[in-house]
Amino acid sequence: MTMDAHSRDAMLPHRIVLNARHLPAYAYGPRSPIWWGTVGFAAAEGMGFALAAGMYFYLVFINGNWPLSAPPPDLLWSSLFTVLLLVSIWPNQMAKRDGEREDLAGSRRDLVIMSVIGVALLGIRVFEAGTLHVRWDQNAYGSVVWLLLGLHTLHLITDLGDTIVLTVLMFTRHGHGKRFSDVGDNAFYWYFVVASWLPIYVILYWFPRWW
Amino acid sequence: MRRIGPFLVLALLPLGGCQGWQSALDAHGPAAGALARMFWIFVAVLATVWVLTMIALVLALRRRRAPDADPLATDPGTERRMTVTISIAIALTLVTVVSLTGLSYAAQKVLFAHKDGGLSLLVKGQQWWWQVTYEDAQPNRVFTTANEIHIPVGEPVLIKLESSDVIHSFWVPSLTGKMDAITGRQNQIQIQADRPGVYRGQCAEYCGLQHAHMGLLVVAESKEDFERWREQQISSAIPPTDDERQRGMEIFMSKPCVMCHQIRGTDAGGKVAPDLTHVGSRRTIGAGTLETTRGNIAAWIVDPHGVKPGVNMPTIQLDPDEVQPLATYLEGLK
Amino acid sequence: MRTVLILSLAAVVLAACEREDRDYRSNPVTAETNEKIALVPLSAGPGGPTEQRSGLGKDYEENAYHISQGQRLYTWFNCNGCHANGGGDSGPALMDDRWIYGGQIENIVQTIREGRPNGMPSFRGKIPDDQIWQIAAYIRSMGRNVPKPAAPSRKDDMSPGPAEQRRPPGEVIDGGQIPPSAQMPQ
Amino acid sequence: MTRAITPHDLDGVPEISRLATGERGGLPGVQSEADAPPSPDELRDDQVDGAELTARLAKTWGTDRGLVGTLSTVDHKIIGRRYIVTAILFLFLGGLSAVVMRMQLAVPENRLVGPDLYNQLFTMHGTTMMFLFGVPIGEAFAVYLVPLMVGTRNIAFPRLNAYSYYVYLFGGLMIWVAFMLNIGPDVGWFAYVPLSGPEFSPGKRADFWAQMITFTEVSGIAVAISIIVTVFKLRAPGMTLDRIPLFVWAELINSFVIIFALPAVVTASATLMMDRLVGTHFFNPAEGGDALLYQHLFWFFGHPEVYIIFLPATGWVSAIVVTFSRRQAFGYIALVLSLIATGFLSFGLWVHHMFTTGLPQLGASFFTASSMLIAIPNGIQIFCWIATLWDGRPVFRAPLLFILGFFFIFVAGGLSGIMLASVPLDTQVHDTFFVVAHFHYVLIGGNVFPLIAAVYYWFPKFTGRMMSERLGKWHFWLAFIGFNVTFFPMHITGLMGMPRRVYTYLPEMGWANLNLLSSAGAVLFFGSFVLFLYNIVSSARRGPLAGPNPWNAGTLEWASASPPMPQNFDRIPVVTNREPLWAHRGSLPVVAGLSVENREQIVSTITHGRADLRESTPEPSIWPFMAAIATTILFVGSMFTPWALVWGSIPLAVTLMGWFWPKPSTEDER
Repeated sequence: MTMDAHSRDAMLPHRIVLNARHLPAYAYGPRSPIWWGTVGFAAAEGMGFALAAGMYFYLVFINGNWPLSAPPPDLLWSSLFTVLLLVSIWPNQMAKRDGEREDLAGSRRDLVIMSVIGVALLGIRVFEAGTLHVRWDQNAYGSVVWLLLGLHTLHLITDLGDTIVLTVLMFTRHGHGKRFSDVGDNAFYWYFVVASWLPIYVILYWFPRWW
Repeated sequence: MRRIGPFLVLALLPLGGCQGWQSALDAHGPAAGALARMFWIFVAVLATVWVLTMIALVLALRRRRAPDADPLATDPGTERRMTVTISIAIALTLVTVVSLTGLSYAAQKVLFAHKDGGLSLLVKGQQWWWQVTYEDAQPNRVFTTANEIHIPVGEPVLIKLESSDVIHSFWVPSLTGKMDAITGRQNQIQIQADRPGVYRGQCAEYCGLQHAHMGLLVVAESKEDFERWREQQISSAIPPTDDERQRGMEIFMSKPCVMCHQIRGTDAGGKVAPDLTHVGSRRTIGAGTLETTRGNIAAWIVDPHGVKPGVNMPTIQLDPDEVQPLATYLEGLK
Repeated sequence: MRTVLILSLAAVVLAACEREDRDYRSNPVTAETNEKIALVPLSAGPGGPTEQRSGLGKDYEENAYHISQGQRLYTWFNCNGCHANGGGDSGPALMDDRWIYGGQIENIVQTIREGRPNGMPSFRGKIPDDQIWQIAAYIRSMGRNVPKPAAPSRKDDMSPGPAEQRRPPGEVIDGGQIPPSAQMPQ
Repeated sequence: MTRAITPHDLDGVPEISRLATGERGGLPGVQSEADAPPSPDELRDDQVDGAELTARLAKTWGTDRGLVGTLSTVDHKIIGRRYIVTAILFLFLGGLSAVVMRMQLAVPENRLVGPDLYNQLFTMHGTTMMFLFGVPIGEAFAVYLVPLMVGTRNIAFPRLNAYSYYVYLFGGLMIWVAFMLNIGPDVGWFAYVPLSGPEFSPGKRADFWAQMITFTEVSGIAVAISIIVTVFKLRAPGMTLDRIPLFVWAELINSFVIIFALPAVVTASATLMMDRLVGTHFFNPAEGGDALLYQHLFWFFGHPEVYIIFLPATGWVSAIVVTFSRRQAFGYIALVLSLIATGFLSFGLWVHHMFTTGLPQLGASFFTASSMLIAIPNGIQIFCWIATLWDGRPVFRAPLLFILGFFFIFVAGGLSGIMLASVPLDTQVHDTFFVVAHFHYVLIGGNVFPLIAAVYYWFPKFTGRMMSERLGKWHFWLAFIGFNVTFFPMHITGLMGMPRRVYTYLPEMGWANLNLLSSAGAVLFFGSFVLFLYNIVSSARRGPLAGPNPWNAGTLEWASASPPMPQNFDRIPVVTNREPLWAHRGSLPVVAGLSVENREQIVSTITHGRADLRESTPEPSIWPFMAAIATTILFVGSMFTPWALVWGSIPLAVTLMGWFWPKPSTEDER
């Protein structure tokens, strides 16, 4: 085998062709690696939601009659949940905007509002779970209803935890610089929580009424 | 080519090596015959593709480019020739694949075409044996047996597959391909034998401890033989005539055997294990594991877990002098 | 410190081994076990002394495989004909804490083997001894008197309620009432 | 190091060009901290050079000694090395279990191991090879090599990457410890319900299997995301999409397949555990569930899984074929498009694992067509590689030998796969030893042979020493003959009616001779791995020194030292060609201006690879390790009680907070 002596024994000398000294230290949205990481996790989790929804319709198809020996779940709490979730888009958008403007006071206010909304949603979710009229161990319908609801609740809790930690951070001396980019990414993930709920809401609460 | 030599020798092995009573290539039914023919067509086509690819590889390795050539330099003429060659190869691959798909689809239509008439059986997979029920319009002509299916030659027989526990798969390679017996579902498959003979089958979906010993036999016989067999199976067990068998029957009735096994015409009415009404007429015991002889029956009763570890048949406490009459009695249940 | 660690690890190891063993070839296969404790009077009342045990009971009631086999046999031998899914019917309930003839596994084995007045037949000679132990172990699991990891999960069947594994751990109170349906003269 | 430039050489070097965006970090009209000029006190790599630069960067990017330092490391090379070593150890464990199985099957009615142990053995073999070796090995190589090949200093989310490794390690250890304690799963590597369900798998065996899935898939998805973001955002300036090395393309597509396939198996295993633990009825037909639903979920993952195992191998093959042909890859675009097509098509084939379940016939034949169609992109790849060899000047060293073994075996396996794609033929060979033979031809041919080639190829980079070529040739012939003697006869045993997963067979079945032959081959094959191990260990100690680029290859990892320094490159390279080291033989164009004292790396744009940001990447931290322990506690606990999800989340939350909490002086993320 022919091998160039210099390439085996020594590293190539450098020739500088670009100056990176004045590149910015961070940026927002798709320019930031974290944003892409969030998209990646949202894609994997979205796939999980899609598969759970797929299971739901597969079971509908297998069984024919639906829901199995239980009335459809009540609309009150779930609709309240949905409305509040939709309303939360507004403060969430504010948080994203204030984060991008690097407005500390604004970001703090928005994050506190988002934390409170998250806690309220979690509270409503508890009541919602009480009005399903079916237990997970009653039949396959109950199992898949609880699976979808549980899966979404898991994401709600995760993002709420993230929001609360970020809120606390913004009230400490760490509330500057790249943290603002994190506010934007947190807001972005919240959109995923909202967007994933809407089809689940329709599937769990309206589909059995139409079927 | 040096590398290919031993491989070719090995490749010739199957031509002579596939005779056997559970072989997919030793076809004895129309479906298995069609499948075997199709298999050989696929082998011929695909082996050609493989050989051509390897020839191309060997030729590629023998070519030499100039020793000092720049690895980044490419010759437009060579590039174009290679592009054209590869395009042709891909087009040929596509044609091959499409024709094989068409062939497969045609065979599928024939294979799964439902033929009317004939016998209808309910075969239920259980851990680790097969319960076989011969259906009939007259309820008193319905009977149940285990692990051995008799069919008349030349007639399609419908098999309805169910499972009472986990998923099993019904597979008698000499007659046709396999079909799963799935919990909570019923699948159907038709088998047909061209020639009289005994064809072995085996569970082909992993089903727990004794998946390896879950065999069954399909006995294809002439219409007359089959009808004779059926009449005999419908009848109740023949009461024992001699003393030893009488004693064997008494032992059977006084032991745990009756909790699980049924012998029609006696008090034994258990429904969870194979029906033993005509166990002596079956060629094997333990779901195709042992040949039905008096000695094997005795061995099986004395220590079932020695033969089929983990089987649901328990070890039963018997006095040494009880084994012989019991085995004799069971063997006599023709 | 290290010794403690190794010992506790070894304990975990052994416990796990026993719980998951698939001891399908019963041992001993020839001799019927004679548990001293099992010899309680064949009439209602508290069970006998519980000191003298061979330890065989533990092998069964802490082993997931045996309990699961017992669960199958319970249906196969039609125990549910009288005792339903443990809630009781013409026979007494098996999932509550009341045990007319004692609720230790040895008592239950004897009850199955010898039978009891007012309807419980004797299965001596009808069910091999190791299977009786398996059934008794399963019956112990109905009131969750066995370790949780060994208790059965739900069956692939119509669901009568939470499986044995999900029931709260039970107690055993000796003595209890024979259900009226079982009190007719036999 | 040759001194080529002097300090302050930056004068006159462009800041904005086709290589950089020159956009501000903050939004228009916003005074952003992102655009603050770098501190003048901070030493930058245009101010020092040569050995001093190397030493200073090594200190900044290095890993501390001691236990805490070892467990805190976020260096992708150290984590990648652990990943590779662990995956190969699992390969040996899986291989050992296979040898025991082959010994049991050597003669009919053998009593070496009983059915209970045998069932655990084949389950452990399949599970280990698929989940603890097959998926991780591709990602492990990516973790080590992708940052080097795209010319950056660390993987995108180094802490997440470290966490993923520990989660994978703990998951693998958990199931092997369980197996040693006789709680090994005995339900097969796809664990079909109802056999694996609550009624027919008493105890915790199946739960260990299902939870092992959760471990490996959480880690698999996290690594896949790290790799995708590394390829998208951390490429060296100038590395446009069409200059990405084929290996990196393969790992990128592979990561996408992982992200969309693994959730299916997690859903399957999670619902299985729910059925077993909290009494749900997903798979209980009596309460409206369905046993086939599980199979659909599993195989929706399970078929892409085959490509998750194969795609990284195509990367290895491409890299080695190019280097040892002394010619750039023929049909780069075609190869990349084939990878993408394979990735997409892999999601449309899953039903061909279920042809015997009685599905509607028309639907089944659709899957016949799609399964056969995947031969096209794979064919394109094979033909392009052969063309590269044709027009090149092949150098027959151990890596290339194993690649030739790959062609021989994998093409045969792929073609027997065409038989399995046909519904009628599949009814005869499904679940027999024919299938066992087929998928070992595909998986060992398609993954293990390229893997061994890759080890021989990159070993000098990993260790700085060459592997023994003589042993390598012995190794190859032993492996090649051992493999074919083991697996070729299985085609025939399968056609003769031998189902898979039987712990023994009757003497009168006539399978004894072929099985004995297979068993003998298995010993030979395993022996080749022992030789491999010996070669690795002895070469790592005494092998001849390699130098940075022993094979005279063209991609960027060979521009770093062997083994690479913690910072990978003293300055980030600038890429102008697909094979940068072949294009720049005299000197390497680089970027300057990054900090020497802080962990800065260049973030670039997705398509054009223009330098966009100089973002700092996380320092070492013990918290990912702690979080992995907390995760393990949560996962293991939740096999026994659902409440573990509640109490187990507390330590997990604490460790995650420790992980994400910024240090006073630096900015850390993920």
